Amino acid sequence: MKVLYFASLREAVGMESEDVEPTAEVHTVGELVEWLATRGEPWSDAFTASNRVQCAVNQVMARPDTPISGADEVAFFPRVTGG
Amino acid sequence: MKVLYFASLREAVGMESEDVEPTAEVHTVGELVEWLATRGEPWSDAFTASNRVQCAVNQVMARPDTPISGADEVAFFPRVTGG
Amino acid sequence: MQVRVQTEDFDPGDVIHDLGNGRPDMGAIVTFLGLVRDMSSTGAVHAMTLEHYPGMTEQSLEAIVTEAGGRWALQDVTVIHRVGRLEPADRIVMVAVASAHRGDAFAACEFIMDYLKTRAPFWKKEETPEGSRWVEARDSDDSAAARWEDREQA
Amino acid sequence: MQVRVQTEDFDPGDVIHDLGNGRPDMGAIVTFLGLVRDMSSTGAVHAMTLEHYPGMTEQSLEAIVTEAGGRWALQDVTVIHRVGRLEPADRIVMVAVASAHRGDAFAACEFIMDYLKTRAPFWKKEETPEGSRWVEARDSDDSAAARWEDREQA
Repeated sequence: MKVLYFASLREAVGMESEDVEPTAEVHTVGELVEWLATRGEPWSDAFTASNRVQCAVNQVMARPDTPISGADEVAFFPRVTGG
Repeated sequence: MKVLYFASLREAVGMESEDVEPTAEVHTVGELVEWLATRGEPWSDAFTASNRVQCAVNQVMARPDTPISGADEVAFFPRVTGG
Repeated sequence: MQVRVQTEDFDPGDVIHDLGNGRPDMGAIVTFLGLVRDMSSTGAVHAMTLEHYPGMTEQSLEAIVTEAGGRWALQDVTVIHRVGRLEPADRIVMVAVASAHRGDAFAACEFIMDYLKTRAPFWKKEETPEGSRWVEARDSDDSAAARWEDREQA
Repeated sequence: MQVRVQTEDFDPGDVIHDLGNGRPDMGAIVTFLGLVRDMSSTGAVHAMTLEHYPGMTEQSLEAIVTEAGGRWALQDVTVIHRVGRLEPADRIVMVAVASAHRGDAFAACEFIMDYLKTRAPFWKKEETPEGSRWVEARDSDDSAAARWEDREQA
């Protein structure tokens, strides 16, 4: 599974993307966030609730209960500020 | 007093403007309309209520109770349709 | 602030470019451009002629723009309205509003158009296959303008 | 319908001119143009850099335009958003909407901007005298977008 990071979140984790293989219990965006954070810093800090991290699954805005599968592209980023 | 007519009202009365000297009892737009219509056609027809004629006194939108004086420029026209 | 009533065409790109004279604190420009349609509610339109009330026209447009400036934080406004004979796809009117923020620019631009439609002395006469006829004012334009009265009281 | 994400500048006059490809039944064109301001809520801004999510950006803009087309009777829509480094007074974004009637064009243009501000994956980093900082999302943008949800239910 490919995980992408953008903007301040990209800077916080120090990478644009990574390939990860979460455990079989990881079925949703929310579970993926928890699993990424269990790896410690920088992810544990980047995914604190106060950051209001947003997520897209396969390039569509997602929510914590959005399901994911091993083939997905999952992106995390701060609230958008374009326009 | 100068009276101007525009658009379909101009065509109905057959003139762009006229100089009139209403009687001393004519103090408001509504009274001016009545006085103009007492002269018979074409004014009596042009000022029927169904035409929803609008009025401006000294180039500002007016209502039937707007006061007028001998020095005023009073314009009558149908509802506006610009834009 | 600029109000123009003219027979000549205008360039929307120039209008936008000239707005605010390049001041660097503009964040939002909203424009409305009105065009002659080849159809009206009653059929085909070959052309139209716009009549106006010289003097009052400019005065009423300026009053509308001033009222908009009192309701919202605006940085610049341009209103151009053409008169005379126009054909389908020709430009009739353009309203351009600059503000620091988009909400103000959108509201003011729509407000100016709604008031222009009901308070500025312009009249359209359409040329159709059945002859010429004066365009009837639409009650929906009155309702559009009335919305802003309600908001004022709210 | 056209959606473009690009580093290059664009010409607002050309965007308006190309809209609807000259179809003669367009009555109203509403445009929004967003510019870089030299001030933000926290002070002077020398420049900003816009980051985006290639692929998702275009897809989300197209989805927003499609949703607008389902809510209002639109004849053409163009959305252009720039990315990369921009300076004060530079153009950031333009939304242009053509419709037979002005009410639809105004509503759709504002809707597209409100949704773009909250749903399209762009992020701004400002350069200020105190260094670079990511722009904070504004709750007022969330409220602006939420207005349209309410209208949908109404």
